[in-house]
Parts: sequence; C-alpha cells; structure tokens
Amino acid sequence: MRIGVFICHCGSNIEGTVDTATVAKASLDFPEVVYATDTMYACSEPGQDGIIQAIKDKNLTGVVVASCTPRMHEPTFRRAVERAGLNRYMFEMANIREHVSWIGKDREANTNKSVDLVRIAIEKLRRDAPLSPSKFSINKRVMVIGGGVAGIQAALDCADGGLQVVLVERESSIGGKMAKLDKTFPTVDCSSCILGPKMVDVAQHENITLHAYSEVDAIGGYVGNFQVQVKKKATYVDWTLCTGCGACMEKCPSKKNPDRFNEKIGPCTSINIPFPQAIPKKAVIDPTTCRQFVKGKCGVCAKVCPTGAIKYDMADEIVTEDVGAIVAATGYDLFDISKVTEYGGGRYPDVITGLQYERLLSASGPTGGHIKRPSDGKEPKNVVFIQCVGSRDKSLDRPYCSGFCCMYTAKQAILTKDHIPDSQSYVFYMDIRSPGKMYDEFTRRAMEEYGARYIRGRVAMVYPKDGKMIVRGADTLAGTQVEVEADLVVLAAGAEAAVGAPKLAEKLRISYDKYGFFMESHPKLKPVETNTAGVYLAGSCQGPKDIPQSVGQGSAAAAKVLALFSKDMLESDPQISRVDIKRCVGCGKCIITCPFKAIKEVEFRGQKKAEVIETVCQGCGLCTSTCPQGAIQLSHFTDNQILAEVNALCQS
Amino acid sequence: MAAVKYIASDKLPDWLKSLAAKSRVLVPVAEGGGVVFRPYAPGCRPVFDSDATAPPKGAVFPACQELFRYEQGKDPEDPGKPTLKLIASTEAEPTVVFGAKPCGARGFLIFDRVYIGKKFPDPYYIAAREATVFVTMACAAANVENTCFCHWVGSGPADGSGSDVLLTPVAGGYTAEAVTDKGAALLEDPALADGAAKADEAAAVKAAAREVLGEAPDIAASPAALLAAFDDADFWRDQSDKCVSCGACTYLCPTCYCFTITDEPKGMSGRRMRSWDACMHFQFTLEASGHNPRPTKAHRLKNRVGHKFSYYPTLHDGLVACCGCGRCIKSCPVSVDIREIVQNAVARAKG
Amino acid sequence: MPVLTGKELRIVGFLCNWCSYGGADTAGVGRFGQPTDLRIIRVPCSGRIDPLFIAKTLINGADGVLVSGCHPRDCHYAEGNFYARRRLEVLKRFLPILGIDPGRFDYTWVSASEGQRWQKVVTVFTEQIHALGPAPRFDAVSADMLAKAAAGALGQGGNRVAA
Amino acid sequence: MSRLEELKTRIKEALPGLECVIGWQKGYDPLHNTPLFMRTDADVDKLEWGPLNVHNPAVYLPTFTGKKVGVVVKGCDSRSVVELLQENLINRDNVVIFGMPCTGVIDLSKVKARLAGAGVSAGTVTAVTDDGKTVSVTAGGQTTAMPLAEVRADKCGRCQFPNAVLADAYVGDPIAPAAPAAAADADLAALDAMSVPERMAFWRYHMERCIRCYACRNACPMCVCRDHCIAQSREPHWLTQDDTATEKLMFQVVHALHLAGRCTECGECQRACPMDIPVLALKKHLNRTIRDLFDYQAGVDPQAIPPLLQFKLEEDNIKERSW
Amino acid sequence: MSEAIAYYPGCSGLGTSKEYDASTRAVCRTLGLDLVDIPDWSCCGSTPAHTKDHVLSAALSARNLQLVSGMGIASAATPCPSCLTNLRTANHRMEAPAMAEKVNKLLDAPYAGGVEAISVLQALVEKVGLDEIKAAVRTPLTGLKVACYYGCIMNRPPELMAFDDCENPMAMDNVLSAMGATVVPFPLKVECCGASYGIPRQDIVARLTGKLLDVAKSVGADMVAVACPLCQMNLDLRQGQVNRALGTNFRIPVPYFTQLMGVALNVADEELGFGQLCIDPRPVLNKALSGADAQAKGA
Repeated sequence: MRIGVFICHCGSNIEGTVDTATVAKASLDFPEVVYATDTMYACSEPGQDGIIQAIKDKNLTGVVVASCTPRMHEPTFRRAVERAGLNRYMFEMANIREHVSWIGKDREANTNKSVDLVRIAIEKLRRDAPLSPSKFSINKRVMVIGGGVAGIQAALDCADGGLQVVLVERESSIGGKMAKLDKTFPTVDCSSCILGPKMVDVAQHENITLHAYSEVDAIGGYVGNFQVQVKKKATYVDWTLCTGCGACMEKCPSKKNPDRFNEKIGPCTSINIPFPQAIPKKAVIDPTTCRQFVKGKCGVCAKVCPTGAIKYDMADEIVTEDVGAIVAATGYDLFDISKVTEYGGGRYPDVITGLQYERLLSASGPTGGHIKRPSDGKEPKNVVFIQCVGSRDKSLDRPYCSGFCCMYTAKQAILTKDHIPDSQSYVFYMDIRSPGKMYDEFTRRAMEEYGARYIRGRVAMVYPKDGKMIVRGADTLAGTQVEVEADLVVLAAGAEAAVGAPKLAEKLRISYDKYGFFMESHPKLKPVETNTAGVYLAGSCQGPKDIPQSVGQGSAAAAKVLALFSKDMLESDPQISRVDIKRCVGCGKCIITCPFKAIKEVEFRGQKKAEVIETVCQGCGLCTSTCPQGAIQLSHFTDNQILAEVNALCQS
Repeated sequence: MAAVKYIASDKLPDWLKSLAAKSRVLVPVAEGGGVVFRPYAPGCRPVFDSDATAPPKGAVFPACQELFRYEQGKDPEDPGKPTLKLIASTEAEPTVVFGAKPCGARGFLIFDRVYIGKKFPDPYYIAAREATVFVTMACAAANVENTCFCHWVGSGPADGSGSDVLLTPVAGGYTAEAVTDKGAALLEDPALADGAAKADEAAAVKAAAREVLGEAPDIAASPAALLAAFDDADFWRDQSDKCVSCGACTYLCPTCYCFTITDEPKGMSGRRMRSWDACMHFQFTLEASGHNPRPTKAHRLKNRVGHKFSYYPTLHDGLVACCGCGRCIKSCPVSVDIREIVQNAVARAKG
Repeated sequence: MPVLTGKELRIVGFLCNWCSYGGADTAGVGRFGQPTDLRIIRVPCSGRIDPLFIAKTLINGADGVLVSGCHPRDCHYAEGNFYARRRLEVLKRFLPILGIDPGRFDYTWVSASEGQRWQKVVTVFTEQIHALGPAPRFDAVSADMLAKAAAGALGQGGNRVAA
Repeated sequence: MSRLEELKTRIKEALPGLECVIGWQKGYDPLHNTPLFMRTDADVDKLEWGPLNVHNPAVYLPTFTGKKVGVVVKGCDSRSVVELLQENLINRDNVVIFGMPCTGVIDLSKVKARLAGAGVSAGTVTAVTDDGKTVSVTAGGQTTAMPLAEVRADKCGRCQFPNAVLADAYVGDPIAPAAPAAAADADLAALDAMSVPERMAFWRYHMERCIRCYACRNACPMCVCRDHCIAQSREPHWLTQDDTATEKLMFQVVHALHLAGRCTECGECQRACPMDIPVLALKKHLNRTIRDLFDYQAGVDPQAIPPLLQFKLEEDNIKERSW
Repeated sequence: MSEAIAYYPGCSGLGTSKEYDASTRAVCRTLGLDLVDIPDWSCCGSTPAHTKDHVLSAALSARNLQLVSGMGIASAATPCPSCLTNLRTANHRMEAPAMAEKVNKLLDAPYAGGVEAISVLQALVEKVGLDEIKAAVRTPLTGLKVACYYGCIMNRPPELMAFDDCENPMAMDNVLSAMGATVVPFPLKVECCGASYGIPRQDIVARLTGKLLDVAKSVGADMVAVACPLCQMNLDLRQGQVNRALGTNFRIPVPYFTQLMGVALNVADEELGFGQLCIDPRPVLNKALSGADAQAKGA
C-alpha cells in the first residue's frame, strides 16, 4: 500500500494548538506512508484538489486525513479520493479537532496525541479493503407521524409531489396545537382560518391516507422499505357511518368531563367531536367517562345516532403500512406548571397556562371568546403574564428557551386589551426574545399601543387573598419588589417534548436529547435529517418552534423525501458483515442476536452456515463480537482492524 | 570410558552451584502441579525421583524462538522506497540440562538427524545443541511407570545416548559416568569423588530398573504394518475416535521436532519466529487456500504414529522417532495409547 | 511517542459512532476541556465491542479502558447496547480475578448531545486512572510476588490452587 | 441383572440404528479409564461405569454431524448435551442419550497427591477397587484406601444433577442431589482472598508453564469452534506464537469469556491440562457472575437462550455507574 | 414499635420554647416514638457560628452527631429548624474529605458520618406514619381551623433539607388534618417572618409578621400552628408590637403543632405548656371544639 497523510490546519482551529507540520513529519515514519503534508483547509476545494493531485502524483492507494470529526467530513473526503480513482473505503480519518485541538490547550500533548491518532488511522487503513455498494429497490410511500401544522405541511408537499402519504395522528382530529390557538402573531390572523383550509386539503387529497386517533406501534425495516404497524385505537364509533352531525353530543348525559381540546378549562361530553372544524369530523367515545362503559348502561348515543354508527364493542386494530421514508412531526407538549409550587398552578384555578388562555380568547372555546376567569367566571381587569415558567430554568431541569412564549404573550396582552378595554396587563419577563420578521415591532406595539406593563424580573410567589391573586416579584430595572393584585395569572408554560416522544424515537432508532427532543443529524447543516437513513424531522419534535419555522421544516422534510425518492434504486452501505464460510460452524449465535434479522441459515455442502442478507444488514457489528471464532466480520471494522488499532496504542 | 565418579546427595548443591556459575543450569522443579525444567538458583530443590512433566526439549529447541528481527526504514528522498535491516543471531547460551531422564535426552538423537543433517543444517539448532550439556539421571526401579516403554524403541532406563553424563542413584548419592568428552569435563569438579566403590551398586540399580520393564514386544514390523494400514480409514477412525486433537502429546514429546514460522510485524519493525507445531492440530498442514490434506483427526493421528514408527525409521536407518518416555500416554486427557496403536497396526498386518 | 511520560497514561476509549463519538464531538465543539490521555477508537456500535478487545488492551499494558455507547433504548441499531451492557458488566466483574484492578475499566452511556457529560466522564475516568497509576504488567511481575505465588501453590498440596 | 448389564442390554438394542455409542472402558492401567466408542456388541461388553469415568463424552458429539449416535452420560455430561442442543450444534433427533445415576468421579490429581503422600508413584498403580464409598489403590506394592468423598472431583461434592438432565434411556432410579456445598469452591475462595496484584502474580506463575497444547480447549465440550479457534488463526489475529505468560493468559481469557453463560463447569479444561494449571477457577468465577447477574446456569434447559445472547430492557442486577 | 431516635432539643428547647420541647416529648412518647437524649450535647452554633467560621460551625454540630454515632443510633431528630439546618449542613460539608479532616481535628473523637438529622415533624411523618398518628387520636380537633406555618428554613434549601415541597410543604397540614383539624390553605406557609431582624429592625418584623397574620386571618384561621421557636416568638410575642405598628388588632394564638397534637392525643394539659404562650390558645381551642361538639350533638 502507498499511503498519503494530510494533516489539516483547519485555519487556526487545529494549528492553534497542534503542530501539524510535526504531525505530518512524524507520519512519514509510519509503515507504508509515502507522502505526508499539512494543509490549510483539507475540506476546501484547493484542499481536496491537493489530495487528488497527490494521489495521482504519488500513486497513493490509501489516504488518511487528520482533521475534524469523520461524522462531519468523511463523506466529503471519500468522494474526493473516489474522484482520484481510489475506492472510497481506502480512506481513514483522524479526528484531531473535536477530539484534540478543541479540548486541550497543551500544544505538546495535543501534537503527540494527534500523532497517535494518525498512527491508529494508518494501521486501520492498512487493513482496509475496497468495498462496493449493491443496489436495492425502494417503496415510494412516505409516512408522516403527527398531524400538527408541520406534519400537515410535510404531508401536503409530499402528496403534491406525487407521493403516496400515510398521515398518522394520535388525536381524533389533525390540527395539533395550532388548532387550539385563537390568533397568531405577529399578524393577529385567525389561527383556524389559516390552518382550516390546509386541514381540508389533507382530507381531500387523493394521495393522502389519514389514520386519525392512531399511534405507531412498531417499526421494522430500513430506508426504502420500512414496515410500520399503526394501532388504530378504538373510537367506539364506526367512522365510515359517522357524519359528524353532533346529535350524540347534544344528548350525551355525561357532560362534565374535562375537555382536552380546551386544555381542561371547559367541560365536554363523553362522546365528543373536539371542535367544529375537526378533520376528520368524527365522534369518539371516551370509555373512562362514558356511562355505557362506566356503569354498563346508558346507550343514549346509540339511540340518537341517525346512522347507527355507535359500536360499543369496538377494539383496537393494527394495520401495517409499508413505506420507504418516515417524517416525524410529533410536536411538543407543555411543561407541567404545577411543578412550580410557588406559583400555585393546579392549586389556584385562576393561575392558568398560556394555551388555556388561548382557549378563553377563542370564539370556539368554552367561554365563547369572552374572557372569564375560571374560579368565578368574572371578567378579569388585571391580568398578569409570567414568562419562562419551565423555560430557561436550570433548577427545573429546563435550561432551554421555548422560543415562542415572548411572542404569544405579547399577542395575548394585545388581545386582552381588545377584549376588555379597561383591563391592564402586566408581563413579568427575563428577556424579550423576538428575532423574527415584524416580531420586535409587535412586542413594542403591545407595550406602547396597548399599554401592557412589562416588568423585567422574576415572580417569587403568587397567592390568593380576598379574591385576588397577589403576584409578588422583583422589578430588577427599578431595583424594587413589586406586588400586583391580579384577577388572573397566565403562565407562559415552557414547551417540552411530546409525551411518549422518547418511545417513538426508540422505535424509529433515532436519538433524542435529555429533554426528549429528537436529534437532528447536524444542528446546522442537516436540521431535518436524522442519523437513521430515511427518517426525517419536522416541527417542534426537534425543539421548540413557532408556526413559520414548523411549516418551513415540514416543507424541508418533504423536499428531503422527494429527493430520496427521486431515484428508483438506493445504494446499500457496503460496510456490512460478511461470513467466512470456512470458519463458520453454523451455531447460529449471530442469527439469534442480529437486531435486523439480516442473517439467515443456509446449507453449504451439507453443513449449516450463516449468510448475511446484504441489503438488510445495517453494519452494527454485533454479530462479529458475538461469533466466537470470528467467522463473521464487519467490513471496515474487522477484528484485525480494531486489534491493529489496539496494538498500535499498546505497543510501547 | 572414564572412571566412575560419585557425588553424595549433600554435595549436589555445590556441584550445581559451580555449574551455574559458568552456564545456565536447567533442573527439574515442581511448579504448580507439574515438574518442569527451570534455571537453577540456590535454594531450588530439583525433583529427581520422577520424570518431569515436560521434557527438556525447550533447552535446545525453544517453544518459540526468534529467527530474526527486522527494522524498516525509509529513504528520506523517496519515502516510498523502503530500507530494510535484518538482525539475526544464532548465538546460544551455554547450558547444562541436569537431571533429565535418559528418554528426555535421547529425544535429541531424533532431532540431530533432522537439524544437523547435511541437507538442511539448522544454525540455530546446531548452536544450541553444541552449547548444551546433558547430565542425565538413570531411572531406578521405583521410577519406572506404567507408561514407560523405552525398551520397545531400543533404549532403556540407563540409556546414555544423547546424554553427556549419566548419573545413577545409589545409596547416599549418585554415581556419575561421563558419556562424552563434554561430559567428562564436567566431572572435573571438586564436589565429585571417586565412585569406583559404588560402580557395582549402580549397575545393580540399572539392572533392577530394566528388570521392572520386562520384555518388549517385537515391533520391527511396525514400519511396514503402518504403511499397510495407510488407506484403511476404518482402522484409523477406530484408533483416533477418542482423540480430542490437542497438542499435549506432541508438545510434551522429546522427539517431536516440527515447527511453524510466523511473522509478527509491529509498526516499522517485526520479528520472524519459529515455534513448535503440533501435527494433531487442524492447522498443521492447513494450506493457504483453505484446503487441508489432513482434514480429520484420523488423518493426523495416522501421521503422528506413522511418522514415529514408520516414515522416520525408514529414512533414518531404523531409528524409531520415539524415545518411549510415555508422556503422550500419561498426559493425554483421554489416555490415547500409542503402544496400543502400533501393536494394533502390527496385529492388523498379521491378519 | 505513545504517551507523554510522566504526564499521560495510556487510556484507550472504544466509542460507538452514533452517540458517544458524537458526544465527544459535541464536547469538542463546545470547547469543553479534557485531559489529553484518552485515545478513541471509533466503532459503529457498542455491540461491536468484543469484551476481548478490552481484555487484550488491558493485558497488553493499557492503564485504562473506557467504553461508551448510546443510552439504553437509544441505540442506533436498536439493541446493540443492550447486549453490550451485559457483556461489559460481565467483563467488569471478571477483570479483577485476572489481577486487573476493576477501576481500570468502565463503561457508560453518553448521547451525541451530552458534550458536558462526556467531558465529565473523561475527566473523572482519567483522574481515576491517574490515581491508580501506571498499570502493573503481567510480564513484569516482581520476583517476590512470583515467589509468593509459587509458595502458595506448592504450600497447598501442589496439584491445585487448594486441594 | 446389574444396572450396568441392563445398560449394556439397552445399548445393544439401540446399536443397530446408531453410528456408535460413546461410553468408557478400562484404559492403559487400572487407574485410567478411557472413552469407548461402541460399534459392536463386543465393544459394548467393554463398557465401564464408576468413579473412573472422568471424561465428558459430550465433547465428541458435534463431530458426528449428520450421523445418529448414542452417548452414555453422567449427570454433568448431560448438561453439556443440553447446552449443545441449545446452541444448535447437535440435532436432538440424532442423539440417543443413555443415563445412569452417578455418585461422583475421582479427581486424578487428588489421587496422585494421596499416593505421593504415601510415598508411591501414581505411575505404578497395579489395582484399583471401589465399593461405592472408598477407592482403594494399589501401587508400588502397597494399597491406599481413599474415601471417595475426599478424592472425588470438586464438582461432585456439590452436584445438583446426579441424574441425566435429559435421557432417552435411563437405567436405575434417580438419586437425590448432593447437599448444596456450603462453602464456595476452594480454588475460587483462594483467589477471592488474594489481593488484585497477588492474582496477577498467581496467573503469571501458573501460565508460565503452559505449553499451549490447547487440551483445555479441545476437551471442553462447549469449545465448538475447535479447528477454527481464534487462538490459532491469523484472520482474525488475536494471539501470536510468542511463548509468553501474557499470550497464554490471553488465551485463557478468550476461553473463559467465550464460555460465559455457556459453561456447565464440567471441569474438563482443568482435568485435561497436562501441566495442572488451575484454569477452571476462571470459569467458576464467570459462572458465579452469570448467576449473580442473570440468575442463570447453563445446561439445564435446552430451550433457554444463553444470557449473553439476549437482554432485558431494564436489567435487574446491573447498576449503571453515575459520574 | 420503631427504632430509637436520638433527640436534640437545641438551646431554645431549654429556654424560650420549653413548651415545644415538652409537648414534643409527650407526643412522641404517646405515639411510641422512642426519643433518646444525647448526653452532653452542645449548642449547634446557630446563625452566629456559620457566619463566622465554617469549620468551627461544622465542628459544633459534628460533635453532637458524633455523640449520636457513639450511641449506636442512626438518626437524630430536632424540633428546631435552625438546629436542623446546622446539623444537616455539617453532615453535608463533611462529605468533603478535606473539610472532614479539619473538623475532626477539632473534635475529641472523629465523626465518620452516617447520622441522619431530621426534624421532629419528619420523624413523626416518616418513623411513625400518618396512619398510626391518625389511629392514636382520642380527641379529634374537629371544628378547629388552623393555618400551618412552616417558616422559611424548615424545607430550604431543598437540596440540603430533602424533605417535603420547599414551596408548598404539606407535612404539618397532613398531620393536623389527621388530628381532625380543618387545615385552611395558607399561601404564606414558607414566607419569612423576619426573625433575624427581631432586634435591629422591628419595623421590618412588624411588616412581615403582620402580613402573615393578616393572610392567616383572611383565610379564616382560628390559629397559626408553627414548628419553629423563632417563628413562634415573632408571631406570638410580637403580636402586640405588630398591632401597634400597623394599627391592627390581631389576637391569633400561635401554638406549636406538637401542642395541638397533644390535645388530640389526650396528653395531660400540664405537659403541653399552653400557659407559656403569650396568647393562650385554649379559649379559642375549647370554643372551636365545643362548637363542633354542639353541632355534632345538634345534628
């Protein structure tokens, strides 16, 4: 082998604390290295050209680049060596930026460590073999999980692009959080007026299959060929018959159940259609409150239903959908305000969340759009908004900013004044975050036109006294304590990952952060991709987002799916396991442990042997560490390659 | 032959100490549950009354031996052009193997014909062999074990072939007889006294030991008999059924001389090593293609027995490549008995 | 120049590509300073890590081995780290019987987002190895210790550890 | 008809349909029995049963792929058969298991030590008798009586499976298992009691005399890689031919870890070792760990999945380290 | 019935809050909680010590913990939140080996850790249990409306005190509910009473204490139950000062919760020391109880 080694300065990112020239010089002392140099930016066009030129000039057959993490530029350099005529797998990287120059300042130690990392990369490269991918066909259907605005956008864009789309929604109607909003900032558009048409488009699009009131149960397969089991939860109403007329809701005797669509500040019936514009507009029975289920007798809805759609004996149903790509758009949920005991959320009825306030503002809400406080139905005059409840708060393990609360609070302050002209709003805030088009202007209007009093400081406690809520906090600009006698307190509850998000991530085999938000492939350059091929993200499941951001991501994810499906065949990663048939004793331990069922038993000259199914193998290498005789080896990560790395490190 | 000398048991440490001053002295010592040859150090207690678990083969033919080292370099003008330096040494440390049984020393007779032959003289072996002196301990009657069969192969409990000095246990000490000139030189040590008076007792000890072994069966027909059985697969299946293909028999055999060569590169340097091979292992004649002409243990056992009792004697003037020490029987986990196989082959040939 | 004598010890890390290697990258991106001893070997999944790699690394003279994979339930390959957890735990309990201090090996889970956790793990583990000092080597057991072992073996009847 | 005779009859009945039946016969001297491969009635007549049947005949089974064979087992041997079945290495339809109650086998090292204590060599044994309680060995003209309980293998003293776990033909009435040994195994206890550096010295001392014959491996019924063991391969290349204690110990680590969750502690590795190296202790230690962690022992249930080939989402006994 | 617990009354227990000490002992005895006095216990150092020197402050508490350790007892209970803070802080600080070494140098016998310090309230809830407490009630406090006031340091800082919710504790509420009392929701249960300003800035104390009394009254409390000697003193002894400063007319009894428990458990009146309080709760108590009685009879 003729190896070339390229040590990247990365400007001063590496060179600042690593003597790259010394590393290059030391590399020349390693076996089979015939060329070594340092280079300013290996990934830049001149950098890559330099590598290609060296491959040609020096007849290199393998290349090591010591630069940033292979998770960043391995594909870049693989393409470069391929352009120079080498097999793309005759290439290794040493990560001397993230793992060396950026984590230590000791130049001597960093240089020395870099040499070591180059050494193990060379030892691995010496045992690399050229690999070539094989092709497999794909199923050009896409599943979108979650029917909020991001999921709706992704589904519509994919469907308009000619793809068959399966949209799965946990609730009985799509619409998500946006459907609950009264108005949207900064235009103060009616939320349901702009979302409604899109929901209707979903219902009417011939390419979209909607599974509402359904959840993803299990996911098998891999990019191009996923099998998703969808659990259609029992609605106890035959939706093929239900016309959404609402007769059942009128007559249902169980009327005092907390209405989840109204964030539990209003009642609803046990058989219910959550809101008038619901898509699909179908009724669902809640068996935990329905008298027929709880007491065993009632049956009123069955009697009044003009189409005979009520089916009390309905059971959950599993349907399997085969798709080639999946977009996760499961959105967010709200931080539980009762955890902030000093504010009394959950204990005091007049301490509510911003989303509950949206329902109070909404004409389709429990109060018909009149602001009435929950405790006594009185119209509040003084409304206090408290920002960052469950956001930017390390003590609650919620250190991140939820992003959209500042804006919706400004909107709510404006709407409060619109609804109750003699009202006064107070906003306790930490900072105002309004970095969007027309956003900061909007908050200014709340203060200046609508007279909302913004108080910079945290609230220490909220307590009731004589029918008022006393809000005590600090005004850090004035340097004083303030107490406000409020009629209603609205907490800007932070956004957190949707309930069950980690479980879905596990099914999707994607990562999630400690708060349950899904991990993108790269925070800047691959914001809607995940580390699992064929799985994309849209909306707040990746982190808190406002509506335009969510819509943008929905479209972005759709674009990714459309690009993926623009080919008829996909190339499989050739870094898969291969069986040395001479060494295999046919014990089947690899077959038992393979997470992908990618290994099967075959007969070879009368003996049992293992065989890897190329397109199914995902290259985890579990089989290699399971096989005692080392008969099944993961290409590019063989035992001998890892042993060579170990030996190189332990040879002193 | 020089005169018989005598050394009292309590003088033995003096002699060993004086030998150890000049060379490495390997003596049989108990280690864990076995007896192995280890360098003599004051205070160490050699075990002379039973045969060592492992013979002193490694004293001349180590289990693993570096043939040479190499160091690669690079032409500074053209790093693609490698330079290579080989470092090899056949130098052997002067060694006295003290207290092996006659069978253990006799094994080297079989080695010598292979490694000191005219065709392929082996410098490593020759150097080590020349640097090594064997002071051998003849067996007394009580040392003869059920697995001993040295008398089958032309040897015996007082066989001096392969040795330089032969000691014989007598009351209070040992008589010492020089077998070679190298051996005679060793006996010029003040710890040794004249042993003429003990010569008769020594002869009696030797005779008594030989007596215990009894009559040896005639195995003169074994070379032909084993060849005749060469293609009898069922015969070899039956003989090898219980063999588990381990290397205990061959690695403990004083006469097994097969080796394999491996290279161990490490960065820019490396070593080429010669190590014991075992014909019982699958890898013994495994070819690079994956093909193995001796794929089963039956093939391999046939080779081991055939080599010792047929092919080698045929090539080497009838010398059987076995010293009859019985280690292969005694140490076999399943008690495969080479005597029985040879006799079965002879019996088979007779019909 | 393997390690900086007197400054560093030989610590080898085996990290899965998807979570922990990414976590180490995240730590780098965040400039979370760490000791320089650790050398990371990248593998696709913690399930790829044959415990024998670790045993070999330690027996061949490494002063410490650190393994890190995705958090349980978060494996890129769905199940690899579940198998790894069992195998690594068995290994961890096995090492002391060989005469290897159990503190020289640890395994943990670090996700790609947990740069700070990675910084902490590396720092704590490196400190732990420095507290233990350079690993004693099998090929350099002192004559005294060997004599003691010999006396123990022979004193107990010879044939067995304890007859 | 004695039980042994009855067993022979049963084997003779089955023999026509079988490639052979594996058992034991007398060996080269009265102290040594040796495995017997019965193909004819005359072979069956050589069958022995008793405390000298130290070998585990299960080791031979995987070599008979595709052929139907019989095997006579002690309780411990039957666990290896179960394990081989579990691992798909033998086919249940192709093995006929003959069992008898076993009251224990001797540990030849213990007998040798006894004889050495009496001043005679184990290589000179001329007669061995056994009355079920005592083994009397005549060597060098003198007879030494040894209570079986004192010279039997460690595993027999705490044997929970004196009857075959699985048998097609079982002769005699099953007997009760030995009382669980109160004390841990002495070898393991001795290692437990050592400091970590002492253990390193211990292994260094013992591995020094290893000759790498791989008898430990080849006598092990669970070492199913056999000809393809990674100890002797270059692809993968785990071990060199270097004659060092480190390489030799590394092999023992390979053996032990490959057996984790599969070892039935039959003790063949240590019994087979010609250099008497206490290699079984490593497996005992791992078995204890497997028991502690997964509440599992190998070779009991042919349907079980070995613990390292499966997992639980929440492990009962694995505590994650907090940093 | 339960393990023995070492009892650390603190200096106030021997002086200003004798009635807290006495009622605590009586209640625990009645409930079968074995309080064992610590021989030769010393002052915890209170606020002055730790504002001056952390090592000395820790040593004062560590000495007491070491004595408990010597008794072979694993937990020590104290009625005083201030003592509790010091004891727990000492335990926490001594987890650092360097600190432990410094502190131990000052002690006659080194303290190796391992003694858990808890409040009497926590001991009652965790070692006896609400069910047991409830079962022991002889005279239910039916009809008594009580506001539970925990004070500001009983549960703070939460990482150190590790008991109950630091913003909305419920332990005392639950205990007195178990006694049959009507516990009114008192939003200021962890507000500061201004104790540290008791001497230098009585105007502040009057304002803070006054607010507590005002809210207690507004939520309909007959009395305010407390668990801290200093709080008790501020709310009870200084009620007159508050009235003078704010022009109010409060006369709200402020008993220790243990005293109220004593009534419910039929502990003899002389052991409860109601007479030592400035505003004797007994008239209000009797009125409430008899009112309830009459109501019960009437119904």
